[in-house]
Amino acid sequence: MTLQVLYFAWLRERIGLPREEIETRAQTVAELVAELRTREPRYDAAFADMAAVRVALDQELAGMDAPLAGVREVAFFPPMTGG
Amino acid sequence: MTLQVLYFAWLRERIGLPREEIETRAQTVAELVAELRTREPRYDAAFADMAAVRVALDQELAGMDAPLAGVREVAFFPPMTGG
Amino acid sequence: MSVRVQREAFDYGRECAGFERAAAASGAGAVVTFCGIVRDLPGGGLRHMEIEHYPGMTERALGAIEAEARQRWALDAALIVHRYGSLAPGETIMMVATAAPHRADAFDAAAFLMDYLKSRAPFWKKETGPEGAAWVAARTEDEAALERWSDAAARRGDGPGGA
Amino acid sequence: MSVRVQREAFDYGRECAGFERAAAASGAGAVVTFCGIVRDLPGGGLRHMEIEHYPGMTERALGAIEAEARQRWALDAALIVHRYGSLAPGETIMMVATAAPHRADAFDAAAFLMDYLKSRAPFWKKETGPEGAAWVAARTEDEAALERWSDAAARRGDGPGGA
Repeated sequence: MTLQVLYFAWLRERIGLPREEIETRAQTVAELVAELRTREPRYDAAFADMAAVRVALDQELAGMDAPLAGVREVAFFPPMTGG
Repeated sequence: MTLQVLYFAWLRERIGLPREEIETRAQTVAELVAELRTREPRYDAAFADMAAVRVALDQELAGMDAPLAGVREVAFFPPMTGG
Repeated sequence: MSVRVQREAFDYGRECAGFERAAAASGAGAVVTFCGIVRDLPGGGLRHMEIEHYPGMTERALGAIEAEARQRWALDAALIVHRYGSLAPGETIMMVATAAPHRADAFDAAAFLMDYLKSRAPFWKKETGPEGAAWVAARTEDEAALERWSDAAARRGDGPGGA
Repeated sequence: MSVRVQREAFDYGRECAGFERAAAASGAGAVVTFCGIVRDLPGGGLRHMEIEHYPGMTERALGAIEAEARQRWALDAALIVHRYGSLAPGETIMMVATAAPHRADAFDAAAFLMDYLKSRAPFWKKETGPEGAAWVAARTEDEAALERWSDAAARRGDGPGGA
């Protein structure tokens, strides 16, 4: 499965890029995060505190245990601060 | 005691004038109202339903049992509808 | 902090612009404005609305309501403008504006100003339509709206929010 | 009903004016507007605030929040404008506006839009000051503010008020 993975705010800064294409067999967001953390220290650092990370699947907010089947775009970001 | 007595909205219309000077010995608003009602039918009609009448003494909202000592201006009007 | 009672029409957009610029200059982070507009009668045909007021008491009452709002909330600025005289359907009757560091204070203070102004400021409205003229009756909801500021006010003021 | 996400500055006063005129034409009796302004740092010296967003999701999220507000309250109109990019202290970040027959709906809907927009629309703020740049942390108050719309919302919506 090929995913477009996006990073925003300090997640983007820590990982060092705004988006990338990722080939994965992860079944859930949590599995994808675990896989990313094994890649390089910058990913491990970015996802060290998951209480401070939010995720959207195809531009809808989701939980960390949400399944990735059929998803094309995954975005990770800190809690939002609009307004 | 000489009072300036003001009427607003439908009280003004029923009584037929916006203000008048009244010489009275009434001790309270309620006594003043009772006195006015004995004057003429238009006063009696205007004050027939006291649940629909509000009073201000020297431009501050007051109760019907408020004393008139020291008061110069008494205003009668229906519930307010600002905004 | 400002209260105006006037016969003349005013420009709501221009008032909002001026209020926001002054609020920004004083360090506010949140501005709330409200305006009331003359609505047509349910069946249509409103010719005009006449707003009577009590000169002298009106300014005192609005000033006291505004002072109370400033005491309850941390406001950078507040404004009340209210018209009297004859207004056509669609005309702006009045407005309030509040500015505060955070949004909860600005929202609560504006709602408070409106609730008090509705039932405690000496204005009376008379509508003239196809069936003649009639005084607008006070709404029991408006009187009830005041109650939420009695003891719940402190809780809400300290409650959630922030601009 | 309108949502705009833009880099360019907008004129709050002019938006208020246009919104109110359209609301009056559609028979609204009450208009509430809110705007957020870039505040300086507590110690001063804010150089600029950078607002990052998630193009595509931002519009969807704001559209969904506005649709939810329209479902909960009897609104004649609603508007959300939100900027992104670099803003100076005192600049207007965003605004919401609501119009309804009565004031309680306009006030509640505007507060609801703000509460949801704060914590559910994908914007992130970064402040650059004398000590460098730092991401603005989410406020626990803002998350808590959402709760009041869960079951209390129905009560408040049917509660006191009326323009």
